[in-house]
Amino acid sequence: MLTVSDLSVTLPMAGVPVPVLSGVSLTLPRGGSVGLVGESGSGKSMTALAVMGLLPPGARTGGQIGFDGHDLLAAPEAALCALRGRRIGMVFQEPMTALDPLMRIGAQVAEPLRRHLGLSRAAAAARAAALLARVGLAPPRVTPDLYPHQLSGGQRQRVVIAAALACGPDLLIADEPTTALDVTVQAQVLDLLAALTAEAGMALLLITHDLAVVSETVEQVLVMYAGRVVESGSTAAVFARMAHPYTRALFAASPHAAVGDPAPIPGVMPDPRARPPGCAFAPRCARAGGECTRTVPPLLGTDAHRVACFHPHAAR
Amino acid sequence: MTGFLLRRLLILLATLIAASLVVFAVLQVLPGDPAAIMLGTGARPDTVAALRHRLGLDAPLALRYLRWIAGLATGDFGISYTYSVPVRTLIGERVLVSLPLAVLAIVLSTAIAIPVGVLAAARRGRAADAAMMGVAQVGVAIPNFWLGLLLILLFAIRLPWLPASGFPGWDGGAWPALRALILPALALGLPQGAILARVTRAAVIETLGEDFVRTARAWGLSRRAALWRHAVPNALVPVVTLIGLQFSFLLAGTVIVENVFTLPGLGRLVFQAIAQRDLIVVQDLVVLLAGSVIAVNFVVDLVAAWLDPRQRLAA
Amino acid sequence: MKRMLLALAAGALLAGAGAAQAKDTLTLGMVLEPPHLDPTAGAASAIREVTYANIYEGLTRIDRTGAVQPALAESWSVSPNGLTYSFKLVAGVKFHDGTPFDCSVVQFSYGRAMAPDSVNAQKQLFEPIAGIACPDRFTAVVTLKRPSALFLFDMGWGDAVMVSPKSAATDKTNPVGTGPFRFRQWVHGDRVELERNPDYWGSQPKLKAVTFKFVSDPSAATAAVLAGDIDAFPLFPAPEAIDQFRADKRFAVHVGTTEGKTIVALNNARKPFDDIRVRRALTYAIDRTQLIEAAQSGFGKPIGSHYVPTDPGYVDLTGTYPYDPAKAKALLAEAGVKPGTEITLMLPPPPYARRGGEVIAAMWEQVGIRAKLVPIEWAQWLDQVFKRTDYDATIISHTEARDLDIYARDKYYFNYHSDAYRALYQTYVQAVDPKAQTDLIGALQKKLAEDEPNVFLFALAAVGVADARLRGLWENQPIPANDVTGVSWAE
Amino acid sequence: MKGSAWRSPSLLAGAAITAVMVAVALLSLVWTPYRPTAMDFVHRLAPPSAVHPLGTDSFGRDVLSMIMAGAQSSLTVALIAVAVGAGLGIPLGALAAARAGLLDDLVMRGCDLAFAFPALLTAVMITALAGPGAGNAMLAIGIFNIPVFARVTRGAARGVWAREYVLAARAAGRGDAAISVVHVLPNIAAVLMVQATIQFALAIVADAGLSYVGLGVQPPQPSWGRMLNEAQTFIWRAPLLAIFPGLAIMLAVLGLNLLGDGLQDLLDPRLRRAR
Amino acid sequence: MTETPLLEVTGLVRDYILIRPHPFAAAPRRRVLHGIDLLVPEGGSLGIVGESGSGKSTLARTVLALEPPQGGQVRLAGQDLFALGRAGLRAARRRMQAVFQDPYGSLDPRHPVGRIVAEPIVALEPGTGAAERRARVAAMLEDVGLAGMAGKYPHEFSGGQRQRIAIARALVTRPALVVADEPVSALDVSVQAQVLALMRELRARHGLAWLFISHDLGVVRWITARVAVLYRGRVVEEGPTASVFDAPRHPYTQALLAAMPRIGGQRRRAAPPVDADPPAAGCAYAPRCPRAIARCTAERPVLDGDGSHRAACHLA
Repeated sequence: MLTVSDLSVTLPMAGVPVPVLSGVSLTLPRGGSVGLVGESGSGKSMTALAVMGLLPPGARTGGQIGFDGHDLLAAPEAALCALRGRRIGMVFQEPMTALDPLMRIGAQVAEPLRRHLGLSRAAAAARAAALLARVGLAPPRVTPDLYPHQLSGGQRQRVVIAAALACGPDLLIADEPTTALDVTVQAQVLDLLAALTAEAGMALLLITHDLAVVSETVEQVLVMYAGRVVESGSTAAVFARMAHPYTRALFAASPHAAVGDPAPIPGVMPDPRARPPGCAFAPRCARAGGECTRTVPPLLGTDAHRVACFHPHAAR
Repeated sequence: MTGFLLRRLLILLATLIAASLVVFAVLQVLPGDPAAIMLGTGARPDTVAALRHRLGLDAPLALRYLRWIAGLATGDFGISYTYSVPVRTLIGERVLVSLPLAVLAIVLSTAIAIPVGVLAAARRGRAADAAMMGVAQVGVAIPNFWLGLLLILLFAIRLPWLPASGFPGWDGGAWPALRALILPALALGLPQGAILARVTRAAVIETLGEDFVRTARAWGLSRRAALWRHAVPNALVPVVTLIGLQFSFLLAGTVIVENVFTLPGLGRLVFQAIAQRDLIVVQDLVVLLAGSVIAVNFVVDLVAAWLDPRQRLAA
Repeated sequence: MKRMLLALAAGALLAGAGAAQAKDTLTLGMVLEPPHLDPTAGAASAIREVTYANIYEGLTRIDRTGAVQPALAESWSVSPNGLTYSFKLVAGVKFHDGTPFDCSVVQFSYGRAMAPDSVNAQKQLFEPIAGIACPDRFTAVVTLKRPSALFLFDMGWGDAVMVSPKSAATDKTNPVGTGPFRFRQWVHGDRVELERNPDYWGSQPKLKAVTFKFVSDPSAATAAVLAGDIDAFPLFPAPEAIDQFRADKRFAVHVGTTEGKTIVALNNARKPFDDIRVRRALTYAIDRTQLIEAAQSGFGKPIGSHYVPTDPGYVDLTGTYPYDPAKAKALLAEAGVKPGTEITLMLPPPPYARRGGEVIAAMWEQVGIRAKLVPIEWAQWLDQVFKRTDYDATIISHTEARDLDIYARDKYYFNYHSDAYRALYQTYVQAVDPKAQTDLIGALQKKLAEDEPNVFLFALAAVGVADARLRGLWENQPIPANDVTGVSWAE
Repeated sequence: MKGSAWRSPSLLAGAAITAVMVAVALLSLVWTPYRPTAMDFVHRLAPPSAVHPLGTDSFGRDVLSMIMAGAQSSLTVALIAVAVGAGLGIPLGALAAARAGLLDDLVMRGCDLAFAFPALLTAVMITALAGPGAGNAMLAIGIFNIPVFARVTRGAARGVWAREYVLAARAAGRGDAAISVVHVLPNIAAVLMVQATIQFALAIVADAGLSYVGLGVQPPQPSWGRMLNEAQTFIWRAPLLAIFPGLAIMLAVLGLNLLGDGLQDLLDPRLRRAR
Repeated sequence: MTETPLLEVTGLVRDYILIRPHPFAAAPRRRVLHGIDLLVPEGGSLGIVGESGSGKSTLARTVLALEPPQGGQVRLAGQDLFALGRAGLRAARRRMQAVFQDPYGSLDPRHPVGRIVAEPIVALEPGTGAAERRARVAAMLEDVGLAGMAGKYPHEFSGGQRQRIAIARALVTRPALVVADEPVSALDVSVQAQVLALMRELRARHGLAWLFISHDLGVVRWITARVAVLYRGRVVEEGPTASVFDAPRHPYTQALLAAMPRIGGQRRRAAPPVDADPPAAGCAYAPRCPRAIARCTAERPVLDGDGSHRAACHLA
């Protein structure tokens, strides 16, 4: 249903175009789920914004984003508006700022309903109340006429989810939906997302920096580093092998890894304005050889598991 | 909300009292004896003393202050030293010039500034934005009294369409009176409007960058719909607050512009009263003007609270 | 499209200007608004400019030439010793409030002005009065303590008008007199409206109503007259705009005289003004013609003493100290005043002072005197200069008529003390013979010119602009007044 | 970021205009085409010509020379007024920010009170009280600048006080005064500089306004506001007299505003203009 | 444990004063810390874990004597910090330093690194000469792996490097205790591990004691010997880290651990969201607790258990 092929994005920084995404491809079948994992600057959020057609002004794109036969990159703005909120829903990272502070939450959930489904005010309000109840925001504690600032972060994120799911989209993009939340709330929200997508047969594109979150939630995973996909495949396959040194290092550094002390990755992610010519991870990689610093390794393998590395790890 | 109102009202009252004290204290230091001024050059000391007594100017300071405040509280503003009429009457007459002028100027500046600011923000970085903001930048730099002079030159002298100065009064019908207020209102309103347009633009640009606008776009709202439904209402909160703050500038501007156009408004009354040492009128007027600034900002706070639920409930 | 809109807008705007009709009303412009409308309780000229002869009348009145005429006293006789004045009062006169006018009103009005708690600004006018008797209802006999040459003139002043005992207390806001016009309304800050008094005892005025409109701003005054909002502006504040009216057939320009003796008043008690050489030098340094040109657009007549050319007994003394910077410098050097000496020149608000001050400062600078200009509001002027005599020099126009007495007072803000002048003035006041009076007036002027206590500059001109069809306006201002009883519109 | 190229011209133009104004003001101290106070009764109200590039006024004074001298007095008054406002307002605001609570309340209520009085009215009262003149105009405008600076300083300083590096400095044992000087003021200097530029521009307008009503710099010292006032009476005969001084005011203010905008974008694009 | 502990917190109570609802009301207070007792021995380490709103940052600030408590004591090496005069407090601060969360906000952007690191010396050891100061700063920077960077400004560093600078600043007066408030929360996983490794190394090298505050259980687990779990201003469980993590006794701790995402593992389903106020008496966690009994809402449990591992739960 969603096919991203060879997507590239450049953004102007201080007037100079800087590549933030290169050659990103992914396929998401109807009802499937894909996780994008990476640290800040890896380009995972930019991928989501490209799919939504909400890239910052001045962004230039290459490649294709196919959604149900439309090329989203070539689609006119009006067509994108008709898709957004109707067939593609999106949930953002910061629940504290993602809602209009001047609008009642019921009205905000009702807004996509009125816009896309042409519901009357009353009908939209009723639907919104039902949606809010579905995400666990039911009276008497939470009523649709509350304002966002009267809710906690977790509650707000549930409002955002209710609005994103209001029109029953085919695809939900969740960009770090739980990062700003407490652990217990995080778990609730992830459970809710999983339940809702399963219920409606919705496809999920989940973006996160947390390996643990993807490993629990999605079927497919893409590990991104410095604007490129370095490893992809089914969650089980990727976690079983962790072929790319970066994936493995990320795992070793994670505080949620099941065992062992944290193993730091030396160095920092390269500045997008000055990326090394070869593999972007090479400067931090213990296995890097001469070709790594000269040539960008291609993403090779089968649909079940691909890796972009000249010296991949064997199975764990 | 009631707590919010009550607190704001108390602050308002305290500020008013403080303002009246400041005004009274300052005016006691002003040189010039109203009685001597009323009587002129030929007056003899005993005559002046007689008048001073009649005006109650020989009473102790504290007593005079209390008398004055008690009067204000009961709507008795005292009797003008120079005109010998109740100050309330005097102010009542002048308010009919100044208030319409101020309202006209605010309406004018807001009506121009908000659309221009929003439009410029929506097209930021493009030629239309640059043109509008260029004009606004110049508008901000033009002092209102000079703009008044230029308007007189253009629309009263070169093209004799509108009166250069003076005010026919409302008795002769609304139109002649309004005609006399058009140029002064332009002189007052345009520079204010330029400032407001710039602030509106900045506020809208800021809200356009907020997450919730992106959220709204993700719901399928077009750029335009997200602008008007989400960015503009949120930008209005600081803009409304600014309109309140500008009111004080506007009143000060009224004082000077009324002089340019010789309108018989409160501004000219202030000047006249200061010149004639009509202390009671000065006292009343300054407290009235300061009071109206305080009151307007109170109202603006309420409007902002009405616009923004956070302010309503947090307070 | 845009052009059409503009044209429409212009049409709409112009439609506001009404069409002319046969007029029996007059709108008269004045610079200053009166503080109130009781001429017996305030010094402001503006009070008289509205009320004199229009609302209020006295026993005598002063006409457009400055001569004394009968008013509420239809005739009078003076005892040979000059101490007893018998006035025959007009019978059947009623105040606007219905109170009949008779001798008791004379007693009331003068008594009120003379009382200890009186707030009459010209109390000294009544000072010679010893008593007022009423032998019958329409005869008033006033006895004086000593002869007063100006008594009949003085009783023609606005301060000596008759007020109704019933309404005297409220005259400030609701003036009640015996005159041909009565008060209708006062829009403060804008205008005072009078209407014809149908019960007037004398001949009815031609005008049905008069509006006095107050416009202090010179450019606003110009605009208002040009627009026809004001029919006549007798003391027009913008002499610089006069050329424009002269060129326009719709308007008539009158240049008359006033009693305004414009002077640089010097504080004779302060150094260096106590030195007659300095006072003379300061006079030599001023080119009166250029001053009048630059400050008053050429309107005004030079004077050489505290007396205006239009008053009886005037002597031209303008040649006493002709413009001579060299001589001024020499005199200053002689008096030991060093070049660069700074003196403070206080400037009250009228243009003659503010603009004149700048010109005088420029002229004095040529002879090495640096004038520090201090603009000052009337209130402060009265307090600081007039009352407390705390000043070096100031520019001021004395508009009181024939006020040579101020130089003979014990305490006056010039601090001029000359026993010779006082003696001369006493002789003048007590002189009864008109010829002797005239001679003495000349002598007083000469004495002042010789001592030059102040720098005498020029007589203010009464520059008036009026609709060319207006008849009967006063051209001169012998006293501050806008007597419109004789005004009419030409057909 | 797009727009940085389009932003810099405002900084350049602002700096250029302001530099020219300052240069003219300084030049007028040593040279003007004519003595600005010299009257020439023969050539009154002369139109612009080679001899008098901007013509002469009603006393025959050279308008160009007067405008040059006016620049000097206008800039001086504005500079000192802003210095007075900043000199008293910044410490007050910094103190209020450092010591939240009663002191903060007092300072801010005081500011509210001051803001209740229309600035020009305050200035009129002060000059009427103390007598017209440049010194009192500076004082009057300066007094109104105090609460402006106090408020802006407090607002910005409160932002800095909430930063973790202040917390770190406190944990490192720094006292309030030291933190104010070492951390807070340097970090709000940009905001204050921008505000000072804006206030400078406002002070020029205020000075012109006061002069226009006769309460500013006194004659014979030329000032732009008084030139406009005098021109108004001659507006029928010599309308140009009402143009040039106004243009001078507008240019000066425009230059400073552009400079302020440019500085603001340069120093912190996210700063909001406080007016 | 007969010797005086390095840090001893007893009965610490902290109230925030809120805005009056109307001008004549008494200002309402919200109790953020309800009597906290903590001990950190010389060279020991204690982790404080809690979700947002649990009062952990307030605890840090109060322990650092940046905010006065309404009740209770903070003793550093036996000295009550709030009973000390200015000079005494200054002396005490040399033994206790802090590291804060935000690597971008905790360094003054206008100061070069050398000046930032020297600040505690300048403030606390005013007698120190410039040369000695420079030498100590240089040594400290070398310690954290930033040798020779004293002249650079904070914006020239990455997030992880900045946090190293903050650590250098904290250690430059050779304190006995470092209070670290969420020191790695804002960092990317790979960098987080670097900083944590550095902290462990420095702790060993300098014999430091740490009070380590974090919302992230995984992080605390690596760095501290003991851990205290904070819930709504109260310590609900306290004990050796391994013991608390492996055998949590309080239901809240159990829920926290269950909610933690695990790579490869399967997360336990989160408890359904509960939006209820805690009871006035009784356990604050009772409304959310799946095992709550009647006693839980009536009687407040006290911290109890065997000597080293205690929990505040009636059911523990």
